[in-house]
Amino acid sequence: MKKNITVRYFAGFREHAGVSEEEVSLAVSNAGDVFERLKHRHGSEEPLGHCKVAVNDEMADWDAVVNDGDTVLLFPPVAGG
Amino acid sequence: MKKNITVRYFAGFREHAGVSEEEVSLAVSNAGDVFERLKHRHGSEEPLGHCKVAVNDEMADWDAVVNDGDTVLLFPPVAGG
Amino acid sequence: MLITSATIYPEELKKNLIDRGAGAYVSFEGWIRDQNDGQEVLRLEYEVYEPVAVAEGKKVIAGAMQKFPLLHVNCVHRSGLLEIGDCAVWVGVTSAHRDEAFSACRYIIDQVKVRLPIWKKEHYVAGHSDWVNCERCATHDHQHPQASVS
Amino acid sequence: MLITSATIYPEELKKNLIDRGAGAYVSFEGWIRDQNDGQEVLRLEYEVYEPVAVAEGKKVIAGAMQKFPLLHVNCVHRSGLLEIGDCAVWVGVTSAHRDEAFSACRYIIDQVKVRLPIWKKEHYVAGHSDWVNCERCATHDHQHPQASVS
Repeated sequence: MKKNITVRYFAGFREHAGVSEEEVSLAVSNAGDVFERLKHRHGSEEPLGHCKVAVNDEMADWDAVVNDGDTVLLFPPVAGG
Repeated sequence: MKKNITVRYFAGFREHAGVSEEEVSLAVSNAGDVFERLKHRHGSEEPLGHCKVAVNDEMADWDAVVNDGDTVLLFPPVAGG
Repeated sequence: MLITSATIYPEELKKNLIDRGAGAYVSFEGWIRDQNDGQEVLRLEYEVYEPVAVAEGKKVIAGAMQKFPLLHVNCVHRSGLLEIGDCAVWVGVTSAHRDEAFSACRYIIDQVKVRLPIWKKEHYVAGHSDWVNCERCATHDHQHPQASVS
Repeated sequence: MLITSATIYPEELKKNLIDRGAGAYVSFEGWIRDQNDGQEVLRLEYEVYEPVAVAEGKKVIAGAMQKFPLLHVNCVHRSGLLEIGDCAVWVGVTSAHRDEAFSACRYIIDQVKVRLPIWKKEHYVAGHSDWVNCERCATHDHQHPQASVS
């Protein structure tokens, strides 16, 4: 069953996707699935472990369940400071 | 053979001696001897290792030779910062 | 925890950490260097996702307050375009003794660098630019395929 | 290395450590606390033997520059009477990366505290005063015997 998800891309991911946010309809169960299914959008060849994800503005693990209507934020490797 | 030595006292040592500097004539060979011979002046019951000494404005070990005409600075345990 | 696009003034920020019981103040400032990984840097661009960066930063600070006996802590991180020499991040800590102030200040900047959703793009003197830490996720000649997701 | 009886202004001192290659600035400030060892402190008096304190301080800084890849370092220590909240000592370090800046700043303040001929006398709210670190060398009821050395 497909879920309607809002995906937000940041930094290099956004530049690759050419948009900062889009609505997608995907048959996924968790955040990691979203990342994998949208590789052609964010363009990342980084392993999942180097990247981070937030669901509805809360930092999450890659195996966090994604529900219909959720917003998934895909974060490339961070580099603050 | 006695040596003429200028001794300078600091902090608690000075307060105990009641003077910051005095000339003494002592039969001593090294800085540690000066410290021991002047216990009634600086009043310290601290072990030598807790205190420090300088000879002619150079930090020195307690076994540093003291010569006639030298100035010996007796430092109580330091507490900078 | 504060994210700001305005200049950071550590001396002003320090005032909020003052405490009669404080014997130690340790601060860290991250400045924009003129080079990185052998390349000459012209300027830097910080992208920050503020809602999560602030929330995570607050968690980092709360964690530090739990780990160490501190009096006051704060952290400010810049967003936007920064020039060489600009202060990108400031961490300030006060405590009774210096040991915990050093440990906590170090802990906070280390955590901030790996946990907050902040990215920096280095613009090089040679003309190109790169997202730091992300060699394999931002290609220079990337294309922008139209969304064809289903 | 500087010994001064005037107020320390870290923000001014920091300016001398600026460097285009600096990515990290770590500073330590020692502030006068309102208590020590369970006693309420009113104010503090620093006695410094300046010629040796400056010489030793310079050796500490030179040692730090040798141990760590630093860009700039400085240390200023107060002498004289200080009130609660006053800055008694400042150490500032810049380097390319933060690891060496933290390590060096810590190293310098640790060394300064044990190597420089500096003493502090705490004046307590209760009325008495004590040289810190020196329980057995400064008695409150000390007498001043006349010199009778031979």
